[in-house]
Amino acid sequence: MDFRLTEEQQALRAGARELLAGRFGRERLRAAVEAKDLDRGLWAELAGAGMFSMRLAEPEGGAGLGLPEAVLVFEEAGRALLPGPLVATHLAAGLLDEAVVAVVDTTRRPLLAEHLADAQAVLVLDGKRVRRADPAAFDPVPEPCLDPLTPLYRVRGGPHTMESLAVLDTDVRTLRRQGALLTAALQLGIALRTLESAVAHAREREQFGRPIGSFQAVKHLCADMLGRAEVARVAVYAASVTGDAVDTATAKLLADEAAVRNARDCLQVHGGTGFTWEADVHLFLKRAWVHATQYADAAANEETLAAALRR
Amino acid sequence: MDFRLTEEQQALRAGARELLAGRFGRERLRAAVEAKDLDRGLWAELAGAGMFSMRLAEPEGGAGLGLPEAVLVFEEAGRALLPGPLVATHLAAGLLDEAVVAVVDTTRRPLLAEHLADAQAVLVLDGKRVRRADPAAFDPVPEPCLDPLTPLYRVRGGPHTMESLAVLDTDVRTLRRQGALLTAALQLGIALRTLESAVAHAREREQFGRPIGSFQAVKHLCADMLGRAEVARVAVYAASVTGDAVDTATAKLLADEAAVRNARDCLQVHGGTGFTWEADVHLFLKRAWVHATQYADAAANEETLAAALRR
Amino acid sequence: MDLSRTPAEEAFRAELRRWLAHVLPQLPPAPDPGDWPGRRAYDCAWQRMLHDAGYAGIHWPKEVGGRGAGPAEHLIHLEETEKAGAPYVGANFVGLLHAGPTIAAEGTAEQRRRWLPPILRGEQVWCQGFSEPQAGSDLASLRTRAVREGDTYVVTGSKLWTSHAEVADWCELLVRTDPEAPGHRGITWLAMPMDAPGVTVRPLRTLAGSTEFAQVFLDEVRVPVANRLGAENDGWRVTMVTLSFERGTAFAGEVVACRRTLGEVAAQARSNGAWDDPVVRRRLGRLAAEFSALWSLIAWNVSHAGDGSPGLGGSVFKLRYSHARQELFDAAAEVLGRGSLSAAHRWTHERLSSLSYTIAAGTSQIQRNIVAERLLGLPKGP
Amino acid sequence: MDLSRTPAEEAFRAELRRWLAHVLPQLPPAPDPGDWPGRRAYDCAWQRMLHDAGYAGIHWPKEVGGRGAGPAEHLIHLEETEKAGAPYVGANFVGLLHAGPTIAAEGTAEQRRRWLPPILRGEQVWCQGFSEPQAGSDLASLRTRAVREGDTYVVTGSKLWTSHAEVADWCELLVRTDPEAPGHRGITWLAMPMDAPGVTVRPLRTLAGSTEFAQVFLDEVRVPVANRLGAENDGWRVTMVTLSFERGTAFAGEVVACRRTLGEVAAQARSNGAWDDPVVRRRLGRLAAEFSALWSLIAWNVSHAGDGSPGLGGSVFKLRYSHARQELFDAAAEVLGRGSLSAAHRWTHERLSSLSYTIAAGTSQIQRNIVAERLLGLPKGP
Repeated sequence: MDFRLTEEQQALRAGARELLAGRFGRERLRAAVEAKDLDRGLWAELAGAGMFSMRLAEPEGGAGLGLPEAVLVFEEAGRALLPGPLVATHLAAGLLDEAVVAVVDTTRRPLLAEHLADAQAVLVLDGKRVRRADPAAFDPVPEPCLDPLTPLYRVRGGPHTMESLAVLDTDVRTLRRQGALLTAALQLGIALRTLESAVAHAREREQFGRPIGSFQAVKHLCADMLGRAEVARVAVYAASVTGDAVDTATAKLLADEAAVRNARDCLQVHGGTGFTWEADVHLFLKRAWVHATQYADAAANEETLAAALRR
Repeated sequence: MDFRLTEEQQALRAGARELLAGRFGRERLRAAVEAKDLDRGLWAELAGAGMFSMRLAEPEGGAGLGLPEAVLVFEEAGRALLPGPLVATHLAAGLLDEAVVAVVDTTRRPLLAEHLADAQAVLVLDGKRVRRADPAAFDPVPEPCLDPLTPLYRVRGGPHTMESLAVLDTDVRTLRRQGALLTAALQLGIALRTLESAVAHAREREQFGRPIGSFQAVKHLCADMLGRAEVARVAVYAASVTGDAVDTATAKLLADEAAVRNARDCLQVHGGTGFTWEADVHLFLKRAWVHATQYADAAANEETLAAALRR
Repeated sequence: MDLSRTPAEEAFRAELRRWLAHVLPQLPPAPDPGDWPGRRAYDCAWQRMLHDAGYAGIHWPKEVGGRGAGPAEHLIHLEETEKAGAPYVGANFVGLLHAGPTIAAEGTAEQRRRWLPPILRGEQVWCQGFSEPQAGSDLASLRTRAVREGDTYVVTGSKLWTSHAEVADWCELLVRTDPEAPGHRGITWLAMPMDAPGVTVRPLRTLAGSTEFAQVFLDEVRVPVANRLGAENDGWRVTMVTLSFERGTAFAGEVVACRRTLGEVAAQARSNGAWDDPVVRRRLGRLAAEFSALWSLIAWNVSHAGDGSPGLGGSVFKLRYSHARQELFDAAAEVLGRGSLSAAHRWTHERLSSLSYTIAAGTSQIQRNIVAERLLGLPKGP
Repeated sequence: MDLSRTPAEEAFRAELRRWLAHVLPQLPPAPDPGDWPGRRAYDCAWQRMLHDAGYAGIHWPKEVGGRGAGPAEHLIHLEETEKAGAPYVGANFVGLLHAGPTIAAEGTAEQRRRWLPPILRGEQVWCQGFSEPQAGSDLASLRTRAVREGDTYVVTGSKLWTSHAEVADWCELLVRTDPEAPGHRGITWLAMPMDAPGVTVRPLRTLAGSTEFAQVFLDEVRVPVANRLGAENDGWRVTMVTLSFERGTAFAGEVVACRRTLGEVAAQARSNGAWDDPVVRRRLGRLAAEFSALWSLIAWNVSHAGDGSPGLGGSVFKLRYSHARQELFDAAAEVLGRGSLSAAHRWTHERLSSLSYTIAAGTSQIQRNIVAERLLGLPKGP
């Protein structure tokens, strides 16, 4: 047992951070807020760098890496607030050939799906099977999303639509579990980034003649943010190593909470200056809210964990 | 509408406080912790002062006062941490002639009852009726209680025992509601007293060369304690005026929370010095825990409130 | 302790209800949220109707043009207008709830005559120039500077978070008149005409995507000394008289609205199945208790308003209310599930704008300091 | 990131399990909680068994008599002894987890030879004399004073919250040797024999009704200078080396125990019907996540122990763990309903004693300061 990142893992994470800092820095982020459309050039670069295929075996075009490595890359994507159907496209690697893939989860109501118009194919998840569909099959109608970086669609799809779709030869539970874990990794990145942002602001911003970070009220907000982020981090990393369903529920539950509450507290630390559209804080909070509803929400995770107690 | 206390109400509260300060000050409180038995001399004085009969009409030996006045007196009793079956004896006035009356609530499991050995009669509440019983009817077995000032008994009582008891001509829902409200008033007293205790300690105790009350962390604990106490206060007073079931659920819910959390935070403010048996803080916390289970707990109050939403 | 209504109070309520039922259908359609001139016209027309019916400045003293109603009528008015779906105070917020009461309390007879009647009649709109980029929670550190030249102040600086600045006639402005004096001292209250040369208004977009606020730039704006309220360098005290007062009842209508929203959230939960989950039910039940108690707290504060120490209970109210409001819209989001991601749902906009409640007009952290130091007497931090 | 066990680690576990299964049935019955000499004898006998089997000082370096095991074996040891229901470290807590490691890190070769082997063999029991009535969270303000006379310190003062003082042979004592020096400076670490003339121990009853702690009065107690660890006036640094380290793994066994308790609470809920309430179920599910993550955090901290900055993660751990432990016993009380009022239930005693976790060894408020200032680099308060 050695829970530390290996040198290769550290290098992978550093590489992902560097790539994203270069290709998706603050200016690109703000441009994406206005542009709406997926940046296909960037997407191709991410694909080229192995973001989606990394867990496939080398003969299949992948890098033969595991969930722990994927989690480190997705943590960086979360930290950079990278938009697009990252998790769905990653999950589809090896199943579908399309470059941009979205997910429709038919077990949830209202039936809403992210990124449909940008996707070339869709993974359709119900409780039992994974199917594939063309985005048009769902008759998608754009629904304004609270996160300006996540296009959302109201989709129609009764049992009739579903049963005509091609069933893919893969296990839906594994796919859902991995989707939840990678989403938790994105949330971990958000939790860490908003912590850093709050700390930086608290050091710089002066009120009452002192940096606000010297006040206990602000200090203690930041300390609790670190607690949430670190607990989420070890939970996400541990679940990536074990691949276990209960560990994944732990990871998603704690990472969702860390992302939402850290983004919330980051806004509180920023005060009025964080309340404008031009400040980035709100983008992190809104994305964290979106991710918290994906794959498994708090209620589902808590029930999974409860069911595992003294089974 | 004038929500202020009338002069008579202020005088009543001040009188109750004075009586209790004189007859049940700190020394008596600590003596009671060791003595266990009910102080019947004090009980007779309370009865003489009208604590139990105050809401009866004057011809019946009461003072013709209402629930608002009773609530003010019980707030003071809570503040003084006065022991004994205060609420039960008050509810029994006009129904039973005995001087010390306990309650057995048969709707709750495990079936535990407070103060049975000190009581001369028992009000038995189920979902539908109020009955009277002798304490011995329940075959009580002492159960050590976490609150050293609340003797507790495990009681036996199946349907057979119950049905043989005399039914009293009074409405069980009204009795339960008034029991919950008066218990909420006791909790309000605890919430206020623990706030005062925390503030006094925070002003006096020095650490790092300053009173600990000058640190924001301690200040903010105290500010939130005040918020809980004041919100509980208006809720309890409002329910005492309207007598409404939903208002009573509001009062009990908020007063329980204020008492338990304020006692908890009072302990935190006191730090190690509050953790000894000799400090009084723990007595307030333990009593607040006891009251929180009486008549209606948080789950019951929240469900009552939910059911009233857009009925 | 009396929460019942006297026959006179009930008569007041009945008359108000009749009047509302009569006039509300006559209102023009509400303007688009982005149409500032339209909003001003709408809000002022409503204020004029209130005025003509004798409901303007309901709790203001009669000698300054108000109705001089007691706390009971004041609360009934807030409750009934909200329940009837009457327009909000809107563009007249600052005039009616802050600048007006400040002028009533601290103005000369001449100043009261000049500024108060147009506020009550819905003829003049006020905005507030307090916050600055560098002075957020630390309002006393404001830098906008006024230099006296004869009977004029020359004002230069900028103000932030000013609502309705685009359509306001007047701005109640805090400026620094003594740059040497520390903190609260050296600040002066001025009434600045918004059409004075040198005033520039730039809209500010919030995280909710809307432009409720503006930044106001002041470049050598000339304000007559006659527009000063109170003495030079005494503006902090002048302002605080009303700042603490404001926090009592300014949110009463919102609490009524929150209770209505809570009922709607429960109805939504009943219709989409979320109600079957006790976690959801109990959360909504707890919120019902909180808003019910907040309403009682307003009644308590209003009843005690005449006892001196106005609005000290306001900090406690604001702390709890701002948190409860955020909780309400978080609970609404839980009930909506994935539907909470839609920006088209009106609860989403409310959820986002509610985020400002623990920040604006004194963060919750500042409120806790105020409560601890002023109400509980804990020693000031160093 | 590797959480799997190597064959060597699995062999270590299997051997430990075999040994535990063999020796635990041979243990005498556990003594009564109030029987201090009995507890000392029991805990020391267990320590001697660990020692003789090669499990004493599992992660201590070999050169000071430990086994020199790596983090994996260390965790396996904590996990398996807890799971097997082996005795707790008990009376040997301070010796094994604080005084011992401090001596190992800062003592001379002679001091290590003198004090460490008897700790590992369960022959000498240590207690800790740090807290004082006036120095709680502000440990640096301690007043117990030591005046040097030749090769002896003469110590006068009193210490609070000292566990096992009644049966300890040694006390690791912090004293003030320079009354002029401010705060952290001027403090010295001494090993004081508990049978020295002038030492008086008085038991302290906690709110849980038990006497786990004592007050220790020191009246001109003579302690040889040879018993000093590190330099005079350098005791603060000497102590902090281990204080921060302690917070990493000291609670590992407790986390295992909490997870077991959580399972028992769930079983209780299933048997009394509380399990049908999703509010209860989800609360327990959330606690399961928290304790699972805390276990991962220990594994993380242990894996990084060799990287320098020992135990900085310990403050984060302590903050979350102390809160989670209190939550666990609150949830247990909710499951028990009115049954939670019984003092006879063992969860009631645990609930009460868990209240000290957010206070002892640095309140949660102090821990947040440490996290914010030392880990996040926020500026110190004034």
